[in-house]
Amino acid sequence: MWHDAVLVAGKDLRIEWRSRVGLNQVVPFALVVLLLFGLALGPDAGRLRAAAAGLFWVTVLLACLLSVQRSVAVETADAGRDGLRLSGLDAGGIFVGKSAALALQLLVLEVVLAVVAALLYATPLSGIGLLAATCVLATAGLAAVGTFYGAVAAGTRVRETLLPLLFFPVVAPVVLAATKAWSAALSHQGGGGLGWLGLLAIFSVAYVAIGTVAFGALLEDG
Amino acid sequence: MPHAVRFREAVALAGRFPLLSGLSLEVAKGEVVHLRGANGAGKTSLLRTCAGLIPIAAGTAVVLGHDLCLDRQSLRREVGLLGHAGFSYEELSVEENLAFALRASRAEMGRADAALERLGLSGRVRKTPVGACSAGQRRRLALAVLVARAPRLWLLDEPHAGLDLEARAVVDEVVREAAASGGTVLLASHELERAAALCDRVVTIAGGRVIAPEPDEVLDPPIAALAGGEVGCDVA
Amino acid sequence: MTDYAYVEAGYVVALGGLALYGASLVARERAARRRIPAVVPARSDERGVEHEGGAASS
Amino acid sequence: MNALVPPVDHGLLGESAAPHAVISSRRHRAELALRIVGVAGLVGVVLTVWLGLWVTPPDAYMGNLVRLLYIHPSMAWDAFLAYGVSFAASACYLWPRTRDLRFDRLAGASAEAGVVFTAITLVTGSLWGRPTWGTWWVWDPLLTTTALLFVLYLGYLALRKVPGDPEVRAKRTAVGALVAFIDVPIVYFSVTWWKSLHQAPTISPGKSDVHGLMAWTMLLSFVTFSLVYVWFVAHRYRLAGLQAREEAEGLAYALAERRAEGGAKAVEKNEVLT
Repeated sequence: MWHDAVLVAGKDLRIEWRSRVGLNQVVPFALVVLLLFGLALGPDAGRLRAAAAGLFWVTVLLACLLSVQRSVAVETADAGRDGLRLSGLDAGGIFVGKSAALALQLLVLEVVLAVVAALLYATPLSGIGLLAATCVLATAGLAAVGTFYGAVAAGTRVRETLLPLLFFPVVAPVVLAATKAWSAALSHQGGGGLGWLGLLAIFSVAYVAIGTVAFGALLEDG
Repeated sequence: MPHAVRFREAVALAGRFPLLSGLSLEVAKGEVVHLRGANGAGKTSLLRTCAGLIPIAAGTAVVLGHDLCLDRQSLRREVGLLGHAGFSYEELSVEENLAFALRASRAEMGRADAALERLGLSGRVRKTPVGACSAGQRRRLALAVLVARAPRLWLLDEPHAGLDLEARAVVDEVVREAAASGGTVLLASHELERAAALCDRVVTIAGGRVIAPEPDEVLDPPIAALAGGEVGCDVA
Repeated sequence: MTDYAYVEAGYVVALGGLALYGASLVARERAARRRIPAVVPARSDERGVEHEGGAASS
Repeated sequence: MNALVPPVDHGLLGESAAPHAVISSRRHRAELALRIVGVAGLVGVVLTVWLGLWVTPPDAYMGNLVRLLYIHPSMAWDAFLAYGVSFAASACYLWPRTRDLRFDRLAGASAEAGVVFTAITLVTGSLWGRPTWGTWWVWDPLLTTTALLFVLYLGYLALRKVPGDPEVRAKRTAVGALVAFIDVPIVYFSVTWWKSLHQAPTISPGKSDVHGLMAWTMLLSFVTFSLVYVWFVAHRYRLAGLQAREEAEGLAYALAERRAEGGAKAVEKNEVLT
């Protein structure tokens, strides 16, 4: 399984490196969203600062949806998912590999967004350790659920519309917990964020485990 | 003699449409079988079912000892399907695609260079992203993957389509070699003369079933007559 | 008295919602039964089921 | 053309192949039981409304608003019951030994009823909240969880409507149900915790001491609406069975037609290769 996971992750990352869809499309999209939130909430610096953590994570969530769709599109471009299914790759390995590649791309995106959000919303990034840990755990969960539902929706003809409907409600706790942890870190109350990190860890572990086990059923017949 | 493929009244569905409508077929190990039939007869569906891509809704189907109703996963590394699509990633180069396919199916990397060489993909093309390759080159790549993997069961869906004369000759050569080394080949083709020269037996499919499985049909006069006028049928 | 309006609204929504869903089920079931004989000739047990399907709208 | 159509086995898609007489008598008994459930549910609803709106006294603290106690909690209970049943049925479908499309239909039927009950729970809860808390909505853990549950299962129902091979669809939706259900405790836990950091928990209705008749009415409402739930699920399940049969019958004919297509062409061999 690990052999296959590394293989698939390497393949996805290489494709991203060549095509730069994430860099040229997803990142700019996320920046636009950050700007729009600023416009929607007005020029009041205090209000923006108070909402910064939440706005950041909602932006990440939206960008994550695009990345998931791209990750699905890579596999469905030529021949549906027949290529993956024919490849003889272990389903759990495919799941772990694609999730890992997606998570890595999201992490890069989050670093860029965090810097821009800090500037736009006048929120100095304090408690870097907690911020980073939150990003890692939350992203693992987002990537796992995203890859999973990406595969659920991929077999259907309505995947663009179905995916967000399935994906967003499930990751609601991630947005909640990550926002709380970030708020705690940004307001110099790092201790309050540790519990939320635990919740994120539970979520991520649960969904990575389910995905690894159940992905075969989706790939086989989805 | 053990069978490489044994279908009994197999039904396969695409939604509500029956792709296979009770197909029975036995192919011995080492046999080279020519599948023929009109467009939409079920040739491609049969090949895809053998590759474990389409589930069996009724009847039985056993391929290389794997019951398709129970387990299609472990079959995948033993069969090779050359389909209409190439199963390749546009952003990756020809050799990267080949390497990925070989690693995925746990095949040896040793034969990769020889396979590329053989299919005329060894020069500049080797480093070209598949997105920039012509349809014929993609087809060659797909065949190169199969050659390098050397599966036990070859499922070739119109292997000559879209290829130039030189590559067609390579296809023929590959089929003969596969048979010589004990492989089983199912070859769906509209090029009757070419296929007749390669295959031991003809199986005719229509309406999702085998309608003429008898070996003596091979040189049935009307079909032999038709074969002469069939050259332009290729979807080049 | 205004409290009572909320209570009444609650009862109307709850019972109305259930009634609507129940009615839709019965209607959908009848439509499905009408379609099936068109696909295939009625079977021996078809009559009995049809009769109950209509009565079950309690 | 029809002369060429061979008889096709109707058991193709897992429809029971038992003799007609057995099916008939079993079906009749089930039918009778279902009708009893329906009638009992209807009587129960009438009784609950009568007791709830006219007979029971107003509460000392909540006044007449307490009458919502006889519908709102039982709706919420039914919603959770429905999702639980849906989850159990999905798990049964995924478990290879109990794999049966009937479990898939049950999962779908129960989830649909669950969504109906959840919607009613949300609206009645909101109607209760307005006079009690002065607002239509509070970010109360239970309310928030219920709302998320509602959208979660709307997604599940949307997934069920995606066309496809019945087995493929069943497996896909069963896995989806599993993933959605695991989310429920995580959502509840996170939302509870989130609220506890913000403000004191909201007043929970029903804290006041409950009159004997009120307790009995509430109990009645739970039984009644559970019966209604059973009636819904049974009918929805039967409808799903009918739809599956319709699909299977259509399939039998498609199969016959497909075969005939081969048969007809085999006669005129010259056409085979064109």
